[in-house]
Amino acid sequence: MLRVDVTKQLGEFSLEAKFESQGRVTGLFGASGAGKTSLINMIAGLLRPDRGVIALDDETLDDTSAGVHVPPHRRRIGYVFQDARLFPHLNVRQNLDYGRQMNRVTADPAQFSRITDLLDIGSLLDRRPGRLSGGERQRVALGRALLSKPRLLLLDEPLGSLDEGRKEEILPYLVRLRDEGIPMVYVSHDAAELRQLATQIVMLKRGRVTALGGVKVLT
Amino acid sequence: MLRVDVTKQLGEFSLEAKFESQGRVTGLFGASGAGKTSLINMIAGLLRPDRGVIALDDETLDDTSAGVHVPPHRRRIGYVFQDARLFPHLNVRQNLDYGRQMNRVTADPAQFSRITDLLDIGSLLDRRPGRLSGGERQRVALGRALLSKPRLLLLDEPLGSLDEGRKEEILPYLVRLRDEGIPMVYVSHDAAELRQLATQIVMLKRGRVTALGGVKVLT
Amino acid sequence: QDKALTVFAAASMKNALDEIDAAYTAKTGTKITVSYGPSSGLARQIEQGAPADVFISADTDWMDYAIARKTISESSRVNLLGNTIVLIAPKDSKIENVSIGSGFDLAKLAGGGRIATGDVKSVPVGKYAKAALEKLGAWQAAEPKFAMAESVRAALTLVARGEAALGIVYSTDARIEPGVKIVGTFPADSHPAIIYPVAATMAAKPEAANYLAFLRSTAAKNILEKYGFKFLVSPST
Amino acid sequence: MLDISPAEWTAILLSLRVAVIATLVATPFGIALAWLLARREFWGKPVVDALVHLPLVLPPVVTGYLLLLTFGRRGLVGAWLADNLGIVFAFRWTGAALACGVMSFPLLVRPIRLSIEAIDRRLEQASSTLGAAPWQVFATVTLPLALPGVLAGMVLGFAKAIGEFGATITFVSNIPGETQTISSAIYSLIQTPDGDAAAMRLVVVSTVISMGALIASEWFARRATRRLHGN
Amino acid sequence: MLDISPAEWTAILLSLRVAVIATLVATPFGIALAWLLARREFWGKPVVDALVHLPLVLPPVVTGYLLLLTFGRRGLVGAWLADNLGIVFAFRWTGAALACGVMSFPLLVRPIRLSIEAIDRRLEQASSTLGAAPWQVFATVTLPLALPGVLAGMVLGFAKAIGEFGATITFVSNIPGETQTISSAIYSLIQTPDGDAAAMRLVVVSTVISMGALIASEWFARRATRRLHGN
Ligand SMILES: Nc1ncnc2c1ncn2[C@@H]1O[C@H](COP(=O)(O)OP(=O)(O)OP(=O)(O)O)[C@@H](O)[C@H]1O
Ligand SMILES: Nc1ncnc2c1ncn2[C@@H]1O[C@H](COP(=O)(O)OP(=O)(O)OP(=O)(O)O)[C@@H](O)[C@H]1O
Ligand SMILES: [Mg+2]
Ligand SMILES: [Mg+2]
Repeated sequence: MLRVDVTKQLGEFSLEAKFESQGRVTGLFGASGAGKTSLINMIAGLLRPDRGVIALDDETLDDTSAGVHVPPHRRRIGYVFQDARLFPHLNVRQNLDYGRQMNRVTADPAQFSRITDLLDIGSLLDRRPGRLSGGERQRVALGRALLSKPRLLLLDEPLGSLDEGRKEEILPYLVRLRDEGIPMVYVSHDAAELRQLATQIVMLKRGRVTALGGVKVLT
Repeated sequence: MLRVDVTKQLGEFSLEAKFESQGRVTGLFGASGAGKTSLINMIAGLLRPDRGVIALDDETLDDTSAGVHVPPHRRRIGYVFQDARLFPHLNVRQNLDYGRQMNRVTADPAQFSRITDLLDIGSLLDRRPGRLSGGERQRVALGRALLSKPRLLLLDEPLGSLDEGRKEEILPYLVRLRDEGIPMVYVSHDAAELRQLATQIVMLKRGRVTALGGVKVLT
Repeated sequence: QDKALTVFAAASMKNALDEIDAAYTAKTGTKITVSYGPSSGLARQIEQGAPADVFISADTDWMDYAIARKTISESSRVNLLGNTIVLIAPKDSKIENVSIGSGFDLAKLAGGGRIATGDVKSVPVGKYAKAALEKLGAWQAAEPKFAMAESVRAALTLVARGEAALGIVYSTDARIEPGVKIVGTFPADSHPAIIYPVAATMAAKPEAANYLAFLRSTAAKNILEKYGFKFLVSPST
Repeated sequence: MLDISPAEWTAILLSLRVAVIATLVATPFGIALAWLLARREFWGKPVVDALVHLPLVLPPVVTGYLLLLTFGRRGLVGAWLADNLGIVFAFRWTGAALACGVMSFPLLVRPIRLSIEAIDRRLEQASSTLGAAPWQVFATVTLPLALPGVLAGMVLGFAKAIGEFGATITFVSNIPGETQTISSAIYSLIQTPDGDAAAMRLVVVSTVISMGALIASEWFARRATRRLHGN
Repeated sequence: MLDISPAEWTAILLSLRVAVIATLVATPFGIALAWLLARREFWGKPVVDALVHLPLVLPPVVTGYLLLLTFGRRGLVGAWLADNLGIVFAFRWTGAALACGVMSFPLLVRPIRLSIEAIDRRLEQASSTLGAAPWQVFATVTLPLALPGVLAGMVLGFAKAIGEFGATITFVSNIPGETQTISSAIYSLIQTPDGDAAAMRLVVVSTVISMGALIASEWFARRATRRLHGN
């Protein structure tokens, strides 16, 4: 269960979002500039709300009135950024392994090859991000987040620059992840994508939640 | 008329593309990693082909056998990059004005406001790129290329991170640009987008042209 | 204005020479500009055409160097000043009155401590110290204990700060530093005479002769002796 | 409070003039060289690179001596410049500025080079597709993005120019009102019996000057970084 | 060919040891301070910043004198270190290394700071969302990305350490085999009327050493840049 009730001022833009989601996949839907990225940055702990509360399951992650702010690295929340943010000094394999090493978890080669196969990045392992195409970079970023075994996954348009073929391969995998019980917050403009994946929709418009509910709110 | 007949080796990836397009909008279609970005980088002059010829209308831009390579700034080819590549030290207005100033063209306020209105970036003019959302950044990049008045426009997934509403506003404008006679090369995974805009399709697969023709080649 | 003179002088002369120049300017109205530096650098600059009228060196070697290169008027040269070198120790040291003569064992006196002086190859005071100790037969044993400083002043500081157990410096410097005491004086015959020669350059203005004469006057003598220098010529007036 | 004599004021003002001029004149050369070292491959590049660092590696007195031999009144270059262009360095404040410029050059070049090397080339590519000729790319993208490095280099160079005296005193001597900077004044005081107190007073002055320069540069640098990172 | 005497060899080897140790010991402190200056706001930051630059601004002799007052046998810190940790700087090569370290510190810190300031913080954010604690972010992202700056700082610092002698000779004097480095040997030769030729021979040696260090560092830097930019 994810509970968000925050306000945040960014320059002239004000974000005021309140929702609670039991859903295993919360779809964040909204136009460009609606505040989607800002909102999940707060859930990840990268941006501190001016005021409010963020709670995941029984744990309070942020509570400005009580002065609580769990730092990002203790949240165990995976994040696929809108811009891939791969580490330029590490090759693809090291990028994928990064989360595991930081958390000092033993290697799981089976899981590793399952994910590299799914994302079709097995042939890129020794390459550095500077030599990848846009879509390849995004797939590696997705793999990196999945392999860090988070308890919540934030996905900011993860399939944005992928072709239809690739999308149709990855979406079912995300559905399976969802059904295995890893909760997600999924940002997308693509209503079709959200219909397949999301169990609950939060619609954002100019920094305000304008609709909340099942996938039928997508018109 | 755009004529391309080039080969290029990038690490293990080899690109070998030959096509001629009379079309006003050439749609470049292909999966992630097919070589679309590499190909338009060559047309822009940012990447030199290992061997071959690139010609636009009557002008030879690249001809390796004759040692011809027109540098990018003399090609007058606008480019909307897959990653926006806005200048971080300039605000949005300065970014938009950049091409005009480099080419020492007098200001055209009417055109400027037409484009900022269309892209809905009029309220962002004094902001720096670091404070824009992903989609806003992409719209500014599109505006910057349009305002440089190129004789050919290269667009690498320009609408990738835009929501449907926004896409539907911008596409007709691109159609209008096309009909006004500015030729384009348009990279997209979105067959629907290409169907609306492209007059000719080049289908790329693993560095090779696999289909060539009207929009009906999109299955 | 064009009567003004430029003097290139060894840095260790600064306080005495500033006073003399003030007296000279008061008397004649001629302005004196002094460039203080290491004798080596000054001699080389004069060789390269520096606008100096008078050169005051801290030792004879660099004056000889300049004369050999014909940039200094040999006839105007006067060995004006002398100095003595003394053995010093930190104020609170147990070492007291040492008689320096034959059989003087500096190494033993220093014990586990260091002996500070100027560089024995390049700094005049160091050269004199080495010569004296060689003459006294004390050099070989003491050599490994030497800490060679970049200037007399630096050697003095090392002793004043208690870093070095002993030091060999000019008496002119030792007298002023409150952190040290003089524990012995080197006999004048134990080392080549310590001489500060003065001379006009080849390009000197005519007034330089007047200034050189003033340096030999009683007025100058009084000032220089106040600072502890030995006046080696008979004062003119 | 500090009780600065007129002669000392002269030295302080001269130091400022020398350091400011040395830094301002050296900066364009430093930027050009930094760009060459960062972006071009040419024959003899390691030698050029080493030459730039040389004033750092050699004792200042040696650098000063080499300057005296080259740019002195009787030096090869010095004589030519004096005869043909009327530029005289020997025993003038301009010579002090030359010495300071040479001594601080490695400190100026390196940070600029570092900043240029760190620039994302894709931004320069974007600039060229918008019609910018190479020099325009340099002026409107490379240089502004390298600004933090230029500032850092100028600060280091200016600080060094204020502190320099070994090369200066060897090259142009220590003539009050013409070539005596605050650092060479400190040096002659330190060499004087009982000059310590006066020397320490000038040390304080010199510290205050450079503090001022530093704080000013920090302020500029902070503005520049804020502009670059946009928050 | 260069005909180097055994005493000169001793000075050369000592210089190398002093410069290498000074650079290696100063680097971690330099990185830590650069990080603080780049990333933290704290009270008295401008003062710390100015203090770091001080050895550049002051004549080296003054810095040497201040070291003597602080780290000498009777200096506050020096006495404490000698009594409690048995570390003695006076007249030891360790003192020469300390002097070189202090003198080259500003040159070490600035480029590192510049590199850290240029790092894209979004990569550090990405690292923290993957579970990296702040020190892990620093070790696996910040430091590797700042590597070009660390190398540039080390090169400048090493070159300075080879060339340093003013502070060294004032602090620990010039004891052959213990504190006489190549630079102080050159300095004393230059002060000797017929020492020019011998001095120039050592100048060549010194130049060759730093050339070597430079070429090595360029090689590392090139590898590092290639790794960072991936092409
Ligand atoms: N410098 C390089 N070195 C090695 N391989 C490279 C380099 N640049 C690109 N590639 C490879 O070339 C292929 C084509 O890359 P390109 O960027 O042209 O793809 P694309 O069609 O634009 O894909 P996307 O839709 O994902 O952006 C990719 O497999 C990529 O990994
Ligand atoms: N640091 C900032 N200062 C000022 N305004 C900001 C800042 N960061 C974001 N904004 C503004 O806040 C609004 C929301 O930004 P956000 O990145 O959350 O949008 P988004 O919903 O993710 O959009 P997109 O789909 O385009 O990525 C935008 O209008 C943006 O311009
Ligand atoms: Mg966003
Ligand atoms: Mg691409």
